Amino acid sequence: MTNTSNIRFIQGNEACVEGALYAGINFFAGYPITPSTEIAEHLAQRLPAIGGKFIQMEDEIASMAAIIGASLTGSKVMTATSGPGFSLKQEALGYACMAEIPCVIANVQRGGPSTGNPTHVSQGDVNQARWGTHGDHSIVALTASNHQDVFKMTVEAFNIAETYRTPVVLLFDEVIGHMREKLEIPERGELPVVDRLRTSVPKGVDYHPYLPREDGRLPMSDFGAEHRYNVTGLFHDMWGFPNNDPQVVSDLLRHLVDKIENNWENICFYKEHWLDDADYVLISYGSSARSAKHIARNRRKRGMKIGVLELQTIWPFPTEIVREKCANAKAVMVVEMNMGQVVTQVKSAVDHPEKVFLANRIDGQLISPTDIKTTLRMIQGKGV
Amino acid sequence: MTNTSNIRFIQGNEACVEGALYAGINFFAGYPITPSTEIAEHLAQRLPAIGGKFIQMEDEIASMAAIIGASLTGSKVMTATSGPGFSLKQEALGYACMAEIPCVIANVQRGGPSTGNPTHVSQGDVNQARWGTHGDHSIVALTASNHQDVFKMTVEAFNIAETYRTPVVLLFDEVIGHMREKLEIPERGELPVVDRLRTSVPKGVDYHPYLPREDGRLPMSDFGAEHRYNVTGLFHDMWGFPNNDPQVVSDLLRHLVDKIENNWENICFYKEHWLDDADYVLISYGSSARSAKHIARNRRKRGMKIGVLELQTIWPFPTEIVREKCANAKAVMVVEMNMGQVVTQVKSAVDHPEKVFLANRIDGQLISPTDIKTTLRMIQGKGV
Amino acid sequence: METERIRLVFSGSGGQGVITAAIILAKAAVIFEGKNATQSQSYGAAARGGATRSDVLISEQDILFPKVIQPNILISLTQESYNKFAPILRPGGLLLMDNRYVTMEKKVAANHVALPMFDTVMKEIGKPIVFNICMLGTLIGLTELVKPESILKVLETTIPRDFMDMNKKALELGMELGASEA
Amino acid sequence: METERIRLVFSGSGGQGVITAAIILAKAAVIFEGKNATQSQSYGAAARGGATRSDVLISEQDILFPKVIQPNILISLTQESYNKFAPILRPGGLLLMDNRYVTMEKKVAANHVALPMFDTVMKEIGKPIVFNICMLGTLIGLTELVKPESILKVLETTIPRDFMDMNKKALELGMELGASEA
Amino acid sequence: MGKGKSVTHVIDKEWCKGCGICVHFCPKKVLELDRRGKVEAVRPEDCIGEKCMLCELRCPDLAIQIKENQEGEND
Amino acid sequence: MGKGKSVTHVIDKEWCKGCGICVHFCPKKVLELDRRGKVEAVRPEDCIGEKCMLCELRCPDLAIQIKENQEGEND
Amino acid sequence: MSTNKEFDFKNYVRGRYFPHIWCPGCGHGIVLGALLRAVHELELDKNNIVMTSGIGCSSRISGYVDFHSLHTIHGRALAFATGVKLSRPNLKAIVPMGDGDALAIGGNHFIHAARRNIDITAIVMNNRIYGMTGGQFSPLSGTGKKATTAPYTTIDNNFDVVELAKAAGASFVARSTVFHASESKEYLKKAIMHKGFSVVEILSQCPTYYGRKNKEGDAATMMEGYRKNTVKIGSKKLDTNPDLIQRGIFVEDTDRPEYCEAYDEIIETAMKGKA
Amino acid sequence: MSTNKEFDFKNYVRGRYFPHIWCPGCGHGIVLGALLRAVHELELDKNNIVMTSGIGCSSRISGYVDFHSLHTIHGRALAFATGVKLSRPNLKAIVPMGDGDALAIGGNHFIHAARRNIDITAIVMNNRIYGMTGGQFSPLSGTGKKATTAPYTTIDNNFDVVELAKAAGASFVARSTVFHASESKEYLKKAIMHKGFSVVEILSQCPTYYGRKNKEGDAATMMEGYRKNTVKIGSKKLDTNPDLIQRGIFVEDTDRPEYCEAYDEIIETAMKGKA
Ligand SMILES: Cc1ncc(C[n+]2csc(CCOP(=O)(O)OP(=O)(O)O)c2C)c(N)n1
Ligand SMILES: Cc1ncc(C[n+]2csc(CCOP(=O)(O)OP(=O)(O)O)c2C)c(N)n1
Ligand code: SF4
Ligand code: SF4
Ligand code: SF4
Ligand code: SF4
Ligand code: SF4
Ligand code: SF4
Ligand SMILES: [Mg+2]
Ligand SMILES: [Mg+2]
Repeated sequence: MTNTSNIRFIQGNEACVEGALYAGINFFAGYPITPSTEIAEHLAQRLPAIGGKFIQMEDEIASMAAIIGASLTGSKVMTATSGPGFSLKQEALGYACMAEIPCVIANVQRGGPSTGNPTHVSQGDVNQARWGTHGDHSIVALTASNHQDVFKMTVEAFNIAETYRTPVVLLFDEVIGHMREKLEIPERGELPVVDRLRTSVPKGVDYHPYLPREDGRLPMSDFGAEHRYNVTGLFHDMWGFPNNDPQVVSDLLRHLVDKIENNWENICFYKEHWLDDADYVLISYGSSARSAKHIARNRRKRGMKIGVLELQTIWPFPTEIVREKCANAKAVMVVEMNMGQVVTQVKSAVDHPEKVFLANRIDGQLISPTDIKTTLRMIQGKGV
Repeated sequence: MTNTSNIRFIQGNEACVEGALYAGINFFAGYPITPSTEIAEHLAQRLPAIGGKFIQMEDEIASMAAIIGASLTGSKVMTATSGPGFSLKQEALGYACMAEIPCVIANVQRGGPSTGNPTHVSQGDVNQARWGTHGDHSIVALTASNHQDVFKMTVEAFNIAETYRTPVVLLFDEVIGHMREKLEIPERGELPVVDRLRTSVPKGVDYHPYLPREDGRLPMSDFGAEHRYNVTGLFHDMWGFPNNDPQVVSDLLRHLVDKIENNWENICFYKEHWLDDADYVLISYGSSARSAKHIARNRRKRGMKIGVLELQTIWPFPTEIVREKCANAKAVMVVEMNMGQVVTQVKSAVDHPEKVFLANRIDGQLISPTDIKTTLRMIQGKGV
Repeated sequence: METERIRLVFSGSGGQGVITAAIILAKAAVIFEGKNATQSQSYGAAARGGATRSDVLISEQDILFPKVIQPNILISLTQESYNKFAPILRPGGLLLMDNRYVTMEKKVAANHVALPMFDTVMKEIGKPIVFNICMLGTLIGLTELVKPESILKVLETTIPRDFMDMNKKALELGMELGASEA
Repeated sequence: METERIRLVFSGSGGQGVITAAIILAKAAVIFEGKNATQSQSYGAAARGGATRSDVLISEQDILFPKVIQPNILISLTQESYNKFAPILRPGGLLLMDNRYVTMEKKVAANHVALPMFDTVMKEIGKPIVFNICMLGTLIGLTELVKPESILKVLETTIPRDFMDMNKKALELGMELGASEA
Repeated sequence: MGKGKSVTHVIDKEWCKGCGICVHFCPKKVLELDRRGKVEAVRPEDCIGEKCMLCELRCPDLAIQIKENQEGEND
Repeated sequence: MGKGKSVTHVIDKEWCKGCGICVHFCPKKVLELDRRGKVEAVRPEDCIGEKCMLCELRCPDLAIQIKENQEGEND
Repeated sequence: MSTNKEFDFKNYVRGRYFPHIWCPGCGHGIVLGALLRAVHELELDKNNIVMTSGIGCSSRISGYVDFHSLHTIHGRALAFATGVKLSRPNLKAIVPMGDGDALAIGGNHFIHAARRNIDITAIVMNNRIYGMTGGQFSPLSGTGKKATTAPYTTIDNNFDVVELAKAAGASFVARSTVFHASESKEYLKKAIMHKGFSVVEILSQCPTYYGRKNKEGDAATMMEGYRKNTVKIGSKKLDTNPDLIQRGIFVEDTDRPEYCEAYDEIIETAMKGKA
Repeated sequence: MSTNKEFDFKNYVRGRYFPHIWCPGCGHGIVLGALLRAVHELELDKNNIVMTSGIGCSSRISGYVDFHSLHTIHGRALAFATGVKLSRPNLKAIVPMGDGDALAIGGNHFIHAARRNIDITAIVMNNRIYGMTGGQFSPLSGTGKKATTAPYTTIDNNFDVVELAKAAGASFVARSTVFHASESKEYLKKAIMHKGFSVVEILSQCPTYYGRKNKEGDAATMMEGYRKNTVKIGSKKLDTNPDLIQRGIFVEDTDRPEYCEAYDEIIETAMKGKA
């Protein structure tokens, strides 16, 4: 019998909470919404017990605002929501991009558009995570297909947020959020935990909060500490003061995008399963990836050369990885629960978009191994 | 001297107002924001004079909500906003998609993300218009590069909204919105004006508000008329009552998308300038297209085979048109004021994405003919 | 598709604690027997009233697809849930019912076990609240899916000490019922 | 790039009505002379205080790019705007200034016209509000860009009847000033 | 009126969820839940009908309505 | 104190926007706008300084401050 | 009050969708009953009523009534209803809302609708909890309560809906409870007929979450609580127990101009060409 | 009140960004002056102050002060400040807002911050107009006013900020005007030192839009209006002219628990492992 002290049998939403605590969260603001609510509920219990703060705000906009405010005082912060709430957070999320505020936003996806299918699974917010707020910007979005990875990706979300001073979206889904399975909580030190860079500029010396270092990073100074500076959602100079000089504007915008896009390799998480000799490559993520892996494992047993590329970083989209892993495939099938959001990215990534197919489901039911098998047969010209 | 009675010298925002009035608007709700505010201001003046209603709501969310409510009573409705306000409207915009409510949303684009560069031009909300709300859906977005077209596209926006029972986004930009130039207001009858289909089901007979006809259209019945039915943002049955049966969910979602995508040809507006023999195809839209046309006209005079494909429908993206018009091009250059939003669509549309280039500007200044010329020289290998 | 995976569907109505029972079983398998298990349940607007369903998979292997399409064990504690879910039971599977709440309608090709779990609980303990634990006892009495000690260990970590005896008793009652039929 | 396009920049400070003047001119050209014209202006946080700028293009052809990069006519009614915009004037272009507000700093290769427009208005009419119309008069007196009647027609549609006389007078004063230098 | 057979309890057992509110508040103990947990008028003759109506007014499921049998209606 | 040379009007002409608020409200008519529309203390000797401070308190541009010349400071 | 036709719920609901989805004993159904009865007694034409709601258990009410019904998004019902009403002032606008819907996410629309004094009837179905999402505290829960997001009890003060509505400008404000179903109906009737923005707060139990979490017993017991803990405005019992909640009509002001009527005057002016 | 160091604006502002962008005669600058003076007289450490603002002319104030400053998005400043304050309760949180920012788009955050009684000082710089966007009416304009979106005059009633703040739960509520700059400063001092949510409404002229549109004259004339049209709370002048606006401290309640302090007790309970 294994040592059970680190083992939990919990929902994915709770695994996310465990990950956040491991990463050092100390402030959460949220507004309840299915199917993400359990994240708030567990943090309401857990945070005060470690001296952290939990607050239920009047809406999602206020929740997003509150975590940004708290982050500036030096807290590690997070909020959680689902579809309609994620739409409401978009304006403030763009603020976090512009003002470069580390924060984590979990979106446990449900069926949309609108109120949609609130208690059922979907992966329909992939493109919204990228483009939901107005204006050019870049964003990081991570996902996971099992609780161990939910935990790990949550830790990574905080790490990326703190490293690159950026909002990071955790794009989970209803199945992952609500299902219970095992989580083995890693020992301290087993996973890296990153804190934000803080400035070494001493008191009295000019601190430039918005002057990137050569590596693109910007050391921070907590509100309340000795450096007083301005934070704004307008384009701004190196002191954080509003400035719309064309050069300032374009430099800042490029910086905001480049700090993410140029670091894509450091942000890029994925898993591969039986890809080495795969003729058929399934690309999937989140709960869909479970079915993809299921069918691949199953077909492998019957000798089919099939493998799975499981994406954990969705944005920035791992174009290079996808191209490389699909280079030798006879066919590529994207397995997702929407009308084809990641498949569009895959098509532009690969050399032969005509070999890319979509196996999807949009009715609120988890896509099943059988669904994938059916599509696979059709691709192979075998009919249903 | 021309007959001057129909000629105006006005801002683009006012041209939009004239178009809306021509199309039969009788309800507007809004919240001021630069650079769209003049639309509200002029309608505040004009609507009551024709017995229509103007209301300044407490925020953009409420404005979007109010026009949806008004539309259900049979009014032709519109709201107008810019970046931050457009982000706030996303949740209710998704509701309009789901509940199939005719409405027009003008977004006069300014620099983003966040508060960004409020008084300066940008075209950074193109992808947001498509993906800003959560969940799968489809959307129509139109744009224009001069006031005559602002007028015309506004009329078309209402027509499409009423025809397909869908929100239509007018994606203008600060230069178009604020600049003054001539508008010649067409005579009544010169442009088509479409009213929504109303049901012919008589009183007492079952009316199914959400049962599409064979052509995908759904005749409406005004609130206050004899048919009482339910409208919801949840997936719903043909009476409009919530229903999450998998079949109902997937049928409705497909209907929402298909009614737009399958009708793309009827929704697709574009203009071509000197394309017949063009080796170089500039693709542009909005105020950028003015510069593209400027340089093309100029180069043509010097014998260069260059033409412009001016997009007026941005979403659904006119993939077929773009592929066709670029088929014989040596190089295609997308001219836009963002970090490359339409260019991505163009690359996936054409057969040779490697021949597609981007001429852009992201600093709040209108891209100039010189900027385009510079990129053109580089494409041609001539250096700057 | 694989046979080594045990696929259970627990069904009943809101207040009967079927979801809790499902979680306890799966948790016991995972934490105290080193197996893999997943538990999931249907949520929905009507879930408060209508039939509740919880899916449990138990396996030595990784469990990937966590939904049960064709259970090999179905537990139904209400007529409504029986009617709804009996048709999806895998031929040859086990169908455990409470004989107070469920009247079999047409015999499906399965091993039907209808036992007086509720009545036994009410007679011997008098508290409907442990009906679900008795049901769990019956289930493991019938199937030996997990050891009763594992269930008890789970209960110890989740239930106030004062209630342990009652739960233990319910579990034992169930096991006896189950064993009698096994 | 083309020469047939007349490219004007009107500049000054907030209260001086330079934007209004720019609009009137462009409107007159479009509505009453069948030409094409565009007018645009800079907006901005600091616009309320600092230098105001409005660009006007007039042409027989379609006007596409509506911003003026190198004006061939620059009007400056304040020192600040003069300092800021004089450098972008096209060599050989016309620079019209008010000689009360602007002191030339260094001579650029342009046709400089500094006239007492403000003082004339104050002396003859006494209302600073028509300073901009006087400036327009001066401009068309100098350049004959549009006919004075066209300006008057625009004014008739936008200005309360009571004020027409004053405006007309200001226009005429300006035209005289302009003609004297033309 | 308001006493004896002149009152009918129109009960929709499909709609009744057996919450017991009507039973609890009935001043005349007219109502009870049946084996399936649905309401039943077990002592309809004690019902005071229009003078009371509490069950109808407080039933959250619109499952019970009191109909006065208006015998003298056509007099 | 509060009379005569003991008061200095520290004026930042860069910051002053010539709104005229201080001029309007100065009880002693100490202030006026100059030709460029910037404030000036034309009758500083009439200023009653700390007893008043209205100009400083009401200047929206933080452009004027009243400094008492504390002559007896080191006594 | 008597009407020609005898009252029958079934004439006012969409029977197809019954039994409804509310839990056994949920107070929201009693509000539904009171409302339908009010509409019946007022002899309103069903074609002239638009019921607009947001999201929440309470908001599902709009699907059940046989009026024009608009089930919108969380918190924004009053904004949608404002569009309906201003566009067609002849329609009666009724907006039932949960406490969270009306006063958490929807608080701004609530105070602004009140400020405008637009002729809409807002019904706050106050169960002091977010029912639909499973029992989180709301801005009306008050301090010292248990909720899934307040495992250590709440520290958030509650709004007083009546005070807030008054301060914001509502011209009719009343409060009752589902225990007082008849009284609720009477207030609803007055509210619906009132010209201007009217608010009726009705305390309504959520036995499933609020009741269970706070050990308040079953539905009937919770309703007994409404009897015990509320009094008519100004009751003498308040002297000894000031914590009692007052029921009654707090504001009924018929002098304040209604928004749509005021707008009609704007139209008149505008049509004369004056700006 | 006297302090050790002599007051000098320049010690409290970011001189680099002066002259500021406000129009000549804009009242917002006077609020800035009063606030800086209040901070000076309270001898607060600049490192302990976080000023959070939204978007609007008024909101640009945060860029000018030499405190920690957070210039956020329109209407949401109080929500950002709630995060700042709850995360670091030792910091003083000051939130200046325009009337539109605070009470149009931001109305919900305003009433909720008040409800929680969180220790933030909200300053409503009320010019009765949207200045930054060029003169649209606001929820504080009141009826019969001209604005770019009300060419035929407004029909929207205005909120009474004091009443709304009171009803929502603010524990300190005061009102003054920029004419009364010294009084404003005194109220600001009290508000900043008050433990709990404090609101100071300061009437502040916008000569550029509100003044011009409504023919109220130049800045000084508008300020004369504040003298003429306001009185101290309960002044006898109200008997003859009840439309006079009252100035003063309307609420000062030090008994109500402050949010962050209440939260500390939750932490204590939780750390003992009780849920
Ligand atoms: C934008 C958004 N945020 C959150 C939710 C989730 N949600 C649905 S109903 C609800 C609250 C329900 O509480 P209340 O309004 O009091 O109604 P009740 O269910 O108690 O009747 C919440 C938070 C949502 N649907 N949309
Ligand atoms: C979401 C959003 N909506 C609208 C705006 C445009 N906007 C900026 S400031 C403002 C109102 C300004 O008025 P007020 O808050 O009273 O401040 P003032 O400028 O009068 O000081 C508006 C509507 C915006 N920036 N963001
Ligand atoms: S109140 Fe209604 S639902 Fe409840 S038991 Fe009585 S009839 Fe049934
Ligand atoms: S009407 Fe009154 S007495 Fe009759 S059954 Fe109903 S509650 Fe009982
Ligand atoms: S109040 Fe200030 S800005 Fe105005 S004139 Fe006086 S010093 Fe200048
Ligand atoms: S302190 Fe008083 S008297 Fe002196 S200049 Fe200022 S306003 Fe005038
Ligand atoms: S959860 Fe509460 S509010 Fe919702 S239906 Fe059940 S009892 Fe009613
Ligand atoms: S527009 Fe009004 S509020 Fe804005 S700076 Fe100018 S005077 Fe002040
Ligand atoms: Mg509630
Ligand atoms: Mg304002």
